[in-house]
Amino acid sequence: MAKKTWQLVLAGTGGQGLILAGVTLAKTAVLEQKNGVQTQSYGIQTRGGYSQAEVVICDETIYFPKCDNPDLVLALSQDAYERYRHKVSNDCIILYDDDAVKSDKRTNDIGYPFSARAIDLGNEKVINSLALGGVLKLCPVVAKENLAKVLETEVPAKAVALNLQALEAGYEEIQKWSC
Amino acid sequence: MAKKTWQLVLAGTGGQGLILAGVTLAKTAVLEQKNGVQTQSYGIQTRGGYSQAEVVICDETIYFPKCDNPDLVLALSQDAYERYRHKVSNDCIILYDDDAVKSDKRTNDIGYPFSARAIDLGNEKVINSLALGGVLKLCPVVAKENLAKVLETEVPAKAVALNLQALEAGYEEIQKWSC
Amino acid sequence: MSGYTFKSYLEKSQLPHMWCPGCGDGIILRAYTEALAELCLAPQEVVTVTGIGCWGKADDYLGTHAFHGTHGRALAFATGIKLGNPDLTVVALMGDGDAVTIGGNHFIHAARRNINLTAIVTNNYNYGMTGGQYSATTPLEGKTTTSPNGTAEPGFDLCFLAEAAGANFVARTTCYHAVALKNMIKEAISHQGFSLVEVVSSCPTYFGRFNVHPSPVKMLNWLKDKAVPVQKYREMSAAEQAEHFAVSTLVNKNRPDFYTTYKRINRPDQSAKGEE
Amino acid sequence: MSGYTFKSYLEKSQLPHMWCPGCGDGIILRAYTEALAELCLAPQEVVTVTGIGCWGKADDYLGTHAFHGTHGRALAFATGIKLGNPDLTVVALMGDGDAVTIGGNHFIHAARRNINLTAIVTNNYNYGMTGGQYSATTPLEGKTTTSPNGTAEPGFDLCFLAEAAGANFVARTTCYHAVALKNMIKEAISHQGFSLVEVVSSCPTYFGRFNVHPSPVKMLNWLKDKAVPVQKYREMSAAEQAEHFAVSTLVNKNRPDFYTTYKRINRPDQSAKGEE
Amino acid sequence: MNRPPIQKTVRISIDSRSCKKCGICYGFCSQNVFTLARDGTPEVTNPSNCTYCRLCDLRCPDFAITLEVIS
Amino acid sequence: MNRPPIQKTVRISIDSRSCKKCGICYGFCSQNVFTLARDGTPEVTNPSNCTYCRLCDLRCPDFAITLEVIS
Amino acid sequence: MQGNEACVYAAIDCGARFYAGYPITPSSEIAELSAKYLPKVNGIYLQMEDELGSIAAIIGASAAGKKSFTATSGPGFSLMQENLGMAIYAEVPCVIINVQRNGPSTGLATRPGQGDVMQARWGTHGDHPIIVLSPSSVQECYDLTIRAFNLSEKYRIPVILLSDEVIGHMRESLTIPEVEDLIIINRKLPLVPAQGFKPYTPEEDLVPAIPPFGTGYIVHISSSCHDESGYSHNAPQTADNLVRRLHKKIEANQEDIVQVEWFGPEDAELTIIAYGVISRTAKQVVINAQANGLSVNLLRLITHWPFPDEQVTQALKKARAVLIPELNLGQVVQEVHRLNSFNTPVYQLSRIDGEIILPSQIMQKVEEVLK
Amino acid sequence: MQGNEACVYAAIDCGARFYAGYPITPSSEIAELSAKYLPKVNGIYLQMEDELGSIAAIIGASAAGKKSFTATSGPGFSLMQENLGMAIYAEVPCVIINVQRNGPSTGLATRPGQGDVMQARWGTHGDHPIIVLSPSSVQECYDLTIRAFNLSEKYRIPVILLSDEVIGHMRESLTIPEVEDLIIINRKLPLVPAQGFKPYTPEEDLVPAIPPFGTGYIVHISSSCHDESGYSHNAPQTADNLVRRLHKKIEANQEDIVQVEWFGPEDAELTIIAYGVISRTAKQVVINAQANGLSVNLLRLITHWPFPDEQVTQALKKARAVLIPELNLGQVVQEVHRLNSFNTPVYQLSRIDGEIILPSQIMQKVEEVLK
Ligand SMILES: Cc1ncc(C[n+]2csc(CCOP(=O)(O)OP(=O)(O)O)c2C)c(N)n1
Ligand SMILES: Cc1ncc(C[n+]2csc(CCOP(=O)(O)OP(=O)(O)O)c2C)c(N)n1
Ligand code: SF4
Ligand code: SF4
Ligand code: SF4
Ligand code: SF4
Ligand code: SF4
Ligand code: SF4
Ligand SMILES: [Mg+2]
Ligand SMILES: [Mg+2]
Repeated sequence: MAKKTWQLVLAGTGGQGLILAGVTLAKTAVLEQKNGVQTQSYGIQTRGGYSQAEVVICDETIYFPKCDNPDLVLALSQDAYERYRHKVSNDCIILYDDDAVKSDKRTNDIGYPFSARAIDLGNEKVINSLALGGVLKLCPVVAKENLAKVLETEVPAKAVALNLQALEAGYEEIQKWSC
Repeated sequence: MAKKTWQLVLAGTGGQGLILAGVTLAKTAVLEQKNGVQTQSYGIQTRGGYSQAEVVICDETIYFPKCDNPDLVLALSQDAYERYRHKVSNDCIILYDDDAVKSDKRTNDIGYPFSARAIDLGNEKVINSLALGGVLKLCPVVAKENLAKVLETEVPAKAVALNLQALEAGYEEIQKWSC
Repeated sequence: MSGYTFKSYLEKSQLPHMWCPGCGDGIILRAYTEALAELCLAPQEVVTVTGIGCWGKADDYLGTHAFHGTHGRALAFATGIKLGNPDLTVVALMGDGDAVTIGGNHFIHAARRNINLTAIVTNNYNYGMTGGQYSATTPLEGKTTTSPNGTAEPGFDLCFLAEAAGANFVARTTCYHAVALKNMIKEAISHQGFSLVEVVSSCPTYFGRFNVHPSPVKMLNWLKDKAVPVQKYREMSAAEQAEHFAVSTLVNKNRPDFYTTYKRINRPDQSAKGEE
Repeated sequence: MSGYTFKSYLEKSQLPHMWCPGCGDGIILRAYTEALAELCLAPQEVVTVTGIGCWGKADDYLGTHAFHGTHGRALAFATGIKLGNPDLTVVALMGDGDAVTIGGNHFIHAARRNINLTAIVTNNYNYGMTGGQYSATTPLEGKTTTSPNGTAEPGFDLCFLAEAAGANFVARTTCYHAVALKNMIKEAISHQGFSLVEVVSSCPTYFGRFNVHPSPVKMLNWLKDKAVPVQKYREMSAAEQAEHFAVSTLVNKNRPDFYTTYKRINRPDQSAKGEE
Repeated sequence: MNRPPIQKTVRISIDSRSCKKCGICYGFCSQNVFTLARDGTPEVTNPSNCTYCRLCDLRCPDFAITLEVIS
Repeated sequence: MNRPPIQKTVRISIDSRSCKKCGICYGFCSQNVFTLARDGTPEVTNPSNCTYCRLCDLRCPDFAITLEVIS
Repeated sequence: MQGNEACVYAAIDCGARFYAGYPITPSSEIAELSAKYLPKVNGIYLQMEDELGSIAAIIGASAAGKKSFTATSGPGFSLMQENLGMAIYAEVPCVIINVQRNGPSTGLATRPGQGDVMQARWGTHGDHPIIVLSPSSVQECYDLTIRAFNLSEKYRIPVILLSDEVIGHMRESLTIPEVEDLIIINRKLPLVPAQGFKPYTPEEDLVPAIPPFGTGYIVHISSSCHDESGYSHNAPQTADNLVRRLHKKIEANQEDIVQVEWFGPEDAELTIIAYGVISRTAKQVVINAQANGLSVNLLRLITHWPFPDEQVTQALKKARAVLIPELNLGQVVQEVHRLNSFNTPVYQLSRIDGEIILPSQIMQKVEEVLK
Repeated sequence: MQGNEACVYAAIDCGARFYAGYPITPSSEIAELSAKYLPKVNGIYLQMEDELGSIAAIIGASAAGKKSFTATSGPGFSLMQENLGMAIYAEVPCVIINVQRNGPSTGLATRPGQGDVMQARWGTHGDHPIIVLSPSSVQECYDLTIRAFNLSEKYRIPVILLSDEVIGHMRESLTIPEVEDLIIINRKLPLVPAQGFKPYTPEEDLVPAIPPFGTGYIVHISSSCHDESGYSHNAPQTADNLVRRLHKKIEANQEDIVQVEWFGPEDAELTIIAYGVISRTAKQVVINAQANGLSVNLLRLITHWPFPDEQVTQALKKARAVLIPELNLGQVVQEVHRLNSFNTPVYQLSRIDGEIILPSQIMQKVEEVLK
């Protein structure tokens, strides 16, 4: 891993489980003896409004806990995309939901139909695990196997299988689809 | 009048009308084109507890509004007497109620049976006017006639005559009795 | 007719509102604005006072005058507004937290004082805004985010409380009873003195999810089943009563309101008696 | 017998007290200490919680534990004390201002929550301590230093209010009825859950002087005339009722108190359900 | 509730931008005027059944339903 | 009120340092045990009348009255 | 006339017609006299259930167009803090009179104190500006109450009159100006049409012209972060704009708001900085010092907040030493230190036993310092 | 683990068994987790009707012997001010966690702020001391909650933990010490007999040994001015003794109470003074500056109040300039000015839009200053 500090932003709409996704990432980092800090922003409109998780992962102590220069932004809503579109550097990947976002086609914009694929998988709620798969493919901040382990403890027992499936799907398909 | 600033303390028990007496003095001063400031202290025990009015009268502007060096202290209760006994200068007169106070017989201590005399006059409530008479005799801060005028407006109509009688009595008798 | 419709009182640019799908608040806001329209009140004559909470966001969607105050104080602000200008129609929109938990003191005193205003309390049995904690109306053993095993406190009957405090007009319905609700609000606003409309409401996201069902439709049906007209309620056994609540007008008195009484007692030409 | 007398609970060095001649507070303090003696409670087992007011000074004369808090919050402090150590007997002494004006919210919530403590409210129809202003119990048109022409607000029936809030035990008497008062306090303290004793009391200095008579004896007689047993009260016409108030036990229920319910619902070994 | 006695012709429209798919209109129309799409979106499929009881528009929490009486 | 039925011999004392001369004992003793001095101080003048009803000591706001049953 | 009474006269004279309050020593006379006098001018005295409700009611009445005021003391002032912030944030004018007593908590309820100076500045949560005035005579109780209403209406901000038990209960003579000599400022009204009106649009002076409810303009008043329309708006820029403007409208007008009095010789060796009742002790000391050949003057703070930075800086620059006597353990003295880039010796004299500071106490300190 | 959660773990670990509160964003997790975990250790979670009652209930429970705490945010903290003063004056230990949001008033309820620093010091009326601590990590949420209880019990004073929305909701790893490694201080009990016991008799450390209700000692706790017996006493000397002792017991133990962290090179040209979430931004800047050859260090305030006068003075003395970035319009910066007898240039960086200060923002300022 060339890079020491990873900054990942997972942004979208309340209810998409992005905070959980962030927590899962940070916990996996800790499992790997790294440091992980997860923070979040939310509006007064917790239900259906803008929601965002930020994760910083590093081998060393993390001081600034937020993403001032993210490596990747996951944008599952137009609002999320707009908020970051002009804030991030050109190197930053924006991975967006093709079903919800009209992208400006930046060089590092990567679209994927997360919503549709999640429904396909059988439950729109797995959109977060699906996206996590994609994120991991693009930014190998933690090992997918470790993340899967943590995911198993974070989601309700009956949803584990589907979430793992979604994780794999995201991991596999983003590559297939986008590169 | 040799003295420019008069400081008078009227101290005793709640219900003896000392605040009213103080107000009357201050108002009379204003009537005489002097300056008068009246302040007061009272405990949480408004009824039956310690109560005190302070009056400063001066031809010129009054800055410090309290009596830090009184010319006269009226002490209608033992508590009142004790509070001032050691605080005042030797020149300060302490005019006390012989019925309520055991005096240390300072040079300038003057006793008079205010309580008994007020009951004699027909109403223990006129003790304040009675005392005012005595105060005026000892410290001619305002003219008795002017004070009488103000008193008329300050006490209930039906009590005016008795209060004026008490004022006179105090004025006359303190002299008769004490000098 | 005035030509007002419920839309005359909504601020379209602020919609859609922030309430969850199927939240009772939207239904109640509709009933409130319908009532204003039927009463032919101009938006400029009406001050909507809100507290803080999900229902406390209602002012954000309204085109009447609005006063969005602090949590629990809506009736105290409303009291000042009404006495500041008695010509205004003043309606306070409060959640159960706002009205009778943190705001309980203003609630009982406004009722006692009989200020000529209307309180519309949406009782969703919890604090929706802050994430579904229990409130003073959550029923005993109700599950919330701060009573994972159930509350150890019974909830208020806030209509009874208002009555005991002296309220002039007290009525209750639910957000299921949309038409009755609109009419009740009309009647309350028209009634002189302090009037209260309690709307038992549905929070599918929290109280519903934890205690009944997350489906808005199931929640409304639950409310429908719980609500019985007051006459029928009175005939119920105590055990049955415990499972239900009475709806319709519960108190209807005609005490003169505070301002009227104040003006009668304190005429400007009258010299004050008492302490002189 | 324990050998306690009322004097066992008084702090002699602090007497005589600051109350005016003939003030009802002294009579009520006597009844309270007599009740403690007859209940054989050690002073070390009792916490007397007071607010701020004339009656709020009562702790200054007591030799029980005492907590003299801020104005209006006595029941909130008392709630913490009781839950902090449920073995203590906790009694909150409050004036009408303390209990149901500024403290109204804690009053209704303590009643609802059914904390196992006793509230003794001396209702002298005004704020004695601050010089006789009106309170939330001053009757309509009562003369006070802030209502020289009479109040424009009716007063609470605070027993009814407590009942509506859910109180377990509610009783009322006056300071004229010294023996009944003592017994009522005993019963209230013995009752599990929230118990309220309202003592309609006499403030000859202010309320009495402005509205009835400055004589303590006349004030007590006035109270005697106003007080009628609840059975008789119920048979009165509305007009007669308006001139009287009901005395004796008004509510007597046996809901389990908060602590009991809390412990039943939240067993330490139980894993919390709900939000995980 | 002032349900009009006579059947009317009512034009029923749903503002899809406002609708949050709560299912209330569908759940409570006693005349089965609505059906739900797979994603929960209500559709007006039997408008002629409508009795103009107004419970759907008054109960829609998102002011998404408009009823217009045509005759 | 538990007024004892049989007449008792009661020693009644008034602590003059506590008494605030409110007149309540005098005003309410149904047996005229007390009289008031000119300045309002209550005096026990007919102790033998006392029925030990205890209303004077329980009603005295200043704990100034002590009753002792002798026989 | 008493200081507390003078406040009521002034409020009525400058058009206040609504009082809501909850009695508390030593401010209760303000309630009692309001109850007596307001009905005579068709005003309303409302006794609320507590101080939380009292300040809420005056904010409400003010939003409905009535000049409104309340009076309290420490414990009640503490209870008003949340809604004080609301009035600041939502820009509703009102006047709060705090007749200070000895604290903290219930403390010595009938004795004077000056312990609420910093609370008046910082008592409510979050960043906020405030205006606080401090009278030192009965005349000033009258004059500064008028000024408090004027500043409040002009800048749409609550103004606190920080009186104290001695000043509030002191009686001295008062000259009430003829009504036509009074300068009375009323809040400005919008000049734009009601259509499309946004109540929180600041005008050139940074103060918005918010009309009362019921004048034809729709008015949206809010305790939540709001844009110019008054509706909730959560964008960072909106929050920033709002709170910075609230501060700027006061900062930009320091000169209009800040008032002090200099007393005694211009170039004194020692400057006493004092306020409220203690400034009177200090004046006596200035006089006495002069008689004793000591060079002492007084900078009296009439405006507490915004703090008279300029004038205090001047004092620190000119004097050999500065002495601050206060009825607290040192509140204004800290602000003086903040401004003391000259390292001028600053002395403090505290009294917190419920008694006021005597001329002899200050004099002694003066002699110590100047020796 | 989240910061808010760490607070609950710490409270329970150091023996707290009573929580009373009223939910408010962004502190509600503290309530929710207390409701969940306290019953498991035989503790009680009580949801009160409001914040006035919440703080009253924890004061009551503490007087009855339970270590007690509450959590809130700005609006609720404002409502607690009156009874906060009561706890200070009556010397009842308790811990209040204020998870700061953007204010004033309702403001931006879900966004972080640091606007209550001065309120925490001065929010209640009258002269009073206070202890305030400020965590900057999840670990510190745990550690400082323990410390808050310890200081509260030791000095019998409420201690405020001034957290913020970011720290409260941030998740990072936490090491929970073994129970036997925890240093836990419990209030001392009297060594004298119950007969003639006076609860407010100060011991050598100026702190009285007040036992809980119900231990055989009769205890009289009072919000009014009281002497050592706890009974009301109005003599000036009594008032003076009490309030001065309350201050002295804190002042005399500054060294024990005040905690700071120095970060970065010892003799830097520029010292940043920061706290809470912003101290983390500042640390990043110290690191980045070093990389860029700029000489910057950080003085992090862990104890807010009593203010770290000594350490800040040292910073002002040593550094060429001092920079204070805060999520407010300048609160701590005023205290720094107060201590700046060196006329060291003091720079301020404020952000009040609900977002936190970025490393780049501080860096830019650093470059400006050091250029
Ligand atoms: C003084 C204060 N305490 C707490 C809060 C946090 N708070 C905001 S809304 C709310 C409860 C809302 O419940 P309710 O009034 O029932 O309205 P709902 O959201 O259920 O409609 C709380 C506790 C606050 N804003 N202010
Ligand atoms: C917060 C607060 N507001 C006001 C006061 C002033 N105050 C003290 S006692 C009191 C009223 C007392 O009335 P009540 O409770 O009826 O007791 P009473 O004196 O009549 O026995 C008031 C208003 C206070 N101490 N604290
Ligand atoms: S949380 Fe509950 S009350 Fe709030 S908007 Fe959602 S459903 Fe409605
Ligand atoms: S003022 Fe009234 S209540 Fe207070 S002590 Fe006097 S008589 Fe009793
Ligand atoms: S009721 Fe309204 S929001 Fe709900 S599904 Fe029907 S149209 Fe949509
Ligand atoms: S008006 Fe009534 S019948 Fe017609 S669609 Fe709506 S609910 Fe159905
Ligand atoms: S006990 Fe009864 S009879 Fe005897 S003196 Fe007292 S009041 Fe009279
Ligand atoms: S009742 Fe008590 S205080 Fe009153 S006169 Fe009799 S002995 Fe004295
Ligand atoms: Mg609710
Ligand atoms: Mg009372």
